[in-house]
Amino acid sequence: MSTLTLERGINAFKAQIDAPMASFFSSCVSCGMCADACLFYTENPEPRFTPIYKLEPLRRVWEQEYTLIGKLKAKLGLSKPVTDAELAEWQELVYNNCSLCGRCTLICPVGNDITYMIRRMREGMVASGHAPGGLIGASTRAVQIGSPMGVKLPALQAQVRHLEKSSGLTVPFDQEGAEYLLMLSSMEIMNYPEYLGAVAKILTNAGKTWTLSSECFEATNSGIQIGSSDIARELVSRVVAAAEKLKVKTVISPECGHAYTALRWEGPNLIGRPYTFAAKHIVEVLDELRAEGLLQTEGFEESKLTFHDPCQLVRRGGVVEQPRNLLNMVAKNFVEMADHGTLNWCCGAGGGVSANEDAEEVKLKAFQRKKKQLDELHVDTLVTACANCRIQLEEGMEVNQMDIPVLGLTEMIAEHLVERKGGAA
Amino acid sequence: MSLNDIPVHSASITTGNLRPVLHEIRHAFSELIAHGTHGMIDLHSLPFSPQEYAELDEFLGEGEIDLTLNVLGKTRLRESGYAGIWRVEHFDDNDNRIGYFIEIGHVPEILRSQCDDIKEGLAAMTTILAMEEDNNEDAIT
Amino acid sequence: MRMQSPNPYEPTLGEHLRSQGISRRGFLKFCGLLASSMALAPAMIPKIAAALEQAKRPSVIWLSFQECTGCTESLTRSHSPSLEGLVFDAISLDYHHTLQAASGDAAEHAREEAMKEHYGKYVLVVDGSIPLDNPGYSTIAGISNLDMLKEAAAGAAAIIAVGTCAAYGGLPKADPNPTGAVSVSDIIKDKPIINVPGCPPIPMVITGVIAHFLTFGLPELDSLGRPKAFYGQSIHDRCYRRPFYERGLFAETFDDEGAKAGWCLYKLGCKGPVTYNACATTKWNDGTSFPIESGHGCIGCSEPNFWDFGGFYKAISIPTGASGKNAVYAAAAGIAAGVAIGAMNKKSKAEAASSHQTVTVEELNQESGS
Amino acid sequence: MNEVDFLLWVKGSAFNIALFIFMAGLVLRLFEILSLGRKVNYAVPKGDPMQGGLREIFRRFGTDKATFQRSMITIVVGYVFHIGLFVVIFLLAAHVEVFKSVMGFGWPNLSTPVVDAFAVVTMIALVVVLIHRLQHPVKRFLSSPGDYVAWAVTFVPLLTGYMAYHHLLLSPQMMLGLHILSVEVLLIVFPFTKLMHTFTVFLSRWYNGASMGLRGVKS
Repeated sequence: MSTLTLERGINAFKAQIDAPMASFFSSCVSCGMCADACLFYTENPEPRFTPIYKLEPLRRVWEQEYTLIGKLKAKLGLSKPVTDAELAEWQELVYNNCSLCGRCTLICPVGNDITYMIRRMREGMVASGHAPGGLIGASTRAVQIGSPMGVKLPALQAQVRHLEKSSGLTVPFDQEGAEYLLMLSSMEIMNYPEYLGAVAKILTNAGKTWTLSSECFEATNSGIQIGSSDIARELVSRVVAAAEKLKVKTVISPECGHAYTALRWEGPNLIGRPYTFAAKHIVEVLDELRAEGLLQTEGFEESKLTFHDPCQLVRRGGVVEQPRNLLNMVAKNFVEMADHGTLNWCCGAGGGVSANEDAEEVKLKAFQRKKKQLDELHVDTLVTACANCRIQLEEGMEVNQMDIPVLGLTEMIAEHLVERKGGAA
Repeated sequence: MSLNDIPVHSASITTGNLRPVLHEIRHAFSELIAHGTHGMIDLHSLPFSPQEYAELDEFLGEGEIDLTLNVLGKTRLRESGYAGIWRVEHFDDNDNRIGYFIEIGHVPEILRSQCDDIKEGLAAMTTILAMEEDNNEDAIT
Repeated sequence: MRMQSPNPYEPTLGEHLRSQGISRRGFLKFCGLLASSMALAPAMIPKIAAALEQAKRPSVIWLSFQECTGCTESLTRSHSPSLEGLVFDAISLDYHHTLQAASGDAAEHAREEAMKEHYGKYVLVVDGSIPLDNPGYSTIAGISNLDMLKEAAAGAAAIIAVGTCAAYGGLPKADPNPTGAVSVSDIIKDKPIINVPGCPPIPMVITGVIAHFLTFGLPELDSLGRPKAFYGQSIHDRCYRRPFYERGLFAETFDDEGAKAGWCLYKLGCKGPVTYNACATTKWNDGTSFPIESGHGCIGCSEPNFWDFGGFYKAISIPTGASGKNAVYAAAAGIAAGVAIGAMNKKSKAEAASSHQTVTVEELNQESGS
Repeated sequence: MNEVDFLLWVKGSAFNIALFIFMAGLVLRLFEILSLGRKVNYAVPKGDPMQGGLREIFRRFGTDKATFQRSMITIVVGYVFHIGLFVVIFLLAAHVEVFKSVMGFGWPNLSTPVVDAFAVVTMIALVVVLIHRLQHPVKRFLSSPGDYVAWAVTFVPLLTGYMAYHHLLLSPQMMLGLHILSVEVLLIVFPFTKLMHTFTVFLSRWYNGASMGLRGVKS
């Protein structure tokens, strides 16, 4: 059986390097501003956690393989090839200390998309066998079981039965021709089952047809996090197959950041063709319903609350206004953090950090950034639209003995929903 | 047509050298009073615009004395409006100005009779007087 | 100028001038003007007077090689009795084949005699460059310039290289230098050489150098062998148009408004900023003006290689040679090399992509398990 | 070789060689970068990549307030020396003449003392930049010899140009020669060092902006 080797890793680097990356590496002037943009540096200020430095092995491969001067240097023995030991050393930087949040990409004065490069670099890290165990486990479960957390269909079915009984709603499975295919994340099934109820209530009330798929309910994609297109392709293909089999118009990505990136942006490129359906985040769908007048609310949250923007939604997804539109429907005392929207700071656990046991300590350090933001505001409630963020935020609050409940946006909207007459078709 | 007939347009400009020179003159002036030092400033080797030459002239003004010497071509000595400050202009045979100095002293150096000339004059006068007296004696006898 | 045969009693310069009917007052005027011409402070005038009074009239041998006689013209055209004339009168010019009355063998004889008589004491003045490619390019009385220079230099107290040709090679040395012309200092290494460059040099400067040599000996020289008193500052430094340069006001053509207003001529190729000479203060034509006053930029004639300085009408900062075309050729070469290296990169990347083996979870676990 | 020979050499063949390497290197490097290509993107765009690219090219000249406060020295001093370099390189009369001779067209110049003042400010800013680089833990850590080479080849032409103009240390001819030579060194190393960011910065911003535009991210 084949094994993962340094050679395969370097080969993956070579295959991944493209014109934008060559331009980015050529443009970097070592100004260090990306360090100040990165919470893994600001909360743990060791120079090696500077975002651009995390790419150093990839940069060297680029220089040695794709530049005249680099080839010359290598011939003259002025530069050394990247070693397996170096990649092993870099695993900590590329996985534990990067949540692919894209803040460095936004701040970089020369316009380098560092996040994009780290995502690409992980391809080589995986191929050379330098991916963290936690992500390997999650990927393995995702491929073999269908869920990174090992959630199987019966568990979901049990949830659904419980929900139907308690709410009187119908949760359809495998309904061909439905408008929406609702995808879930295992985190929601296990930690926040109320999400499914909230969406069921809103969609049904809006008179939309929707369905779950018994063949594929998992929207998260460990392949994206570990950085293996091969695994990511396998996982996203299942969603595409389910959606196309049921001939839905739209696939709804759950309240999860990277699932949106995987489904919305990487998916078509992984399968090498455009989808036959649209892919939207639940917040986008809710905002569309709001605009169409199919989503109306009553009453307001009394508490002072703020919204934590999931990085993949704002910086990597362009979903900034929608959650605010929704929040303003139900909150009178909504305040923004100093850095919000595209400038928001990551919770500290995205991009595979939450699934990476090696990053346990680091991610709590990184949470300090969010703590500082929250301490400035003195809010009663924190709302977000990503289950992964939500887990990290709750854990961080608990460790830091902060007493601020974290709510999902969809659930909050569902609580204030006004029943439409003749809504339930 | 002579050179002066050619119309020359020159924008009014300043080299910035005028002020320092005026201060240099004032300094030499005070040195003359304090220590009796004779001062001399060579204007020819300084880049001056025509306008600045005119401004300098205007600043110094005219005094009582305007002498012309006939020494290797003309030399013109003019006391300025300030007693003790002299303009000394040297000309060649074709009346081209070949030297321009400001002298600060009781009289310009060149006006003084030179010591060697005075000595030589004394010697000459002595000889002539002696010769005349010899002749007179010869006449008497 | 007087050609005179060696005299057993050598009068001092002061005595000589007085014998010419010049009073002490005249002498003082002369010294004042000399100080001004040597760019010395007026305070130096008494010292000059004292030194000149005591100086001996030196024997001067003037050799003319590959030259145009412009330097001699420059000197002799100055109106007499000018200061220059006075200084020139103060020397004993024993050989100058353009000016002397004697000709043929008699002239050469005078030279040989003066060299013998004043061996080790005479001043050798040279104008013109020396051809090295073929001695036949320039000869005097059948003697090559090179041989004559070497012979005359051997007994000289000092050499004054008058004009840019003698000082740096000048016009004969201009590209492609068909005669293999060189300067005096390229040949003579063991004698003090004072370069008095200019094409021609300012007459006042030639005599000023001679006067300095007579009064205070060898003047202080710059790195190009020129007396600092005359060549210490650039034309640009003493130019009356300098304020326009500072204000960034330049004539763009010889007939535009800027030119009429007397703006700086830098863009029209003025070499003033890199040319060292006394033109801006000493001026030409008996102090009438210097080229920039006439509306033409300095051509840099007192600098080595001024003929090859990239064109009289090109600003100094402009590179010589066809730069624009060069850039186009370079871009073409870049494209050719770029296409080649781009193809290599593409191939290399395609190979990497095709040799990619799909990563499986089995592999992942095997690796992490090991 | 006397100083005039030296000056003629730097203005003549040396300049031609340097310009050749610079131009050829520049084109070569751009080919090197662009030849690596980009994959077709099959994701349905939310916005216009072209618009996003153009927007980011300009937007990144500015920054948000918090980032500005965090990286104040880098940004302020960086701006000062970049503007200074622009003024000194492109607006000194002597330099305009060089561009005119190479490219065939020129543009108006600033007065010399103004450019001179910019040169002084730029040099001070560059020294501050260097000290900051040596003292700032991240910058020092990130800096490779190439970063210092890029600094040096930028600083030396400024210094020699300033000294030539003010007749400091050496004769102005020698200094002018050294100044032009230092610029030639700059030209030669330019395409192969970090200095290349002068051009690729727009490419990088465009690529990044295009990606943002595609995703509908408005910053």
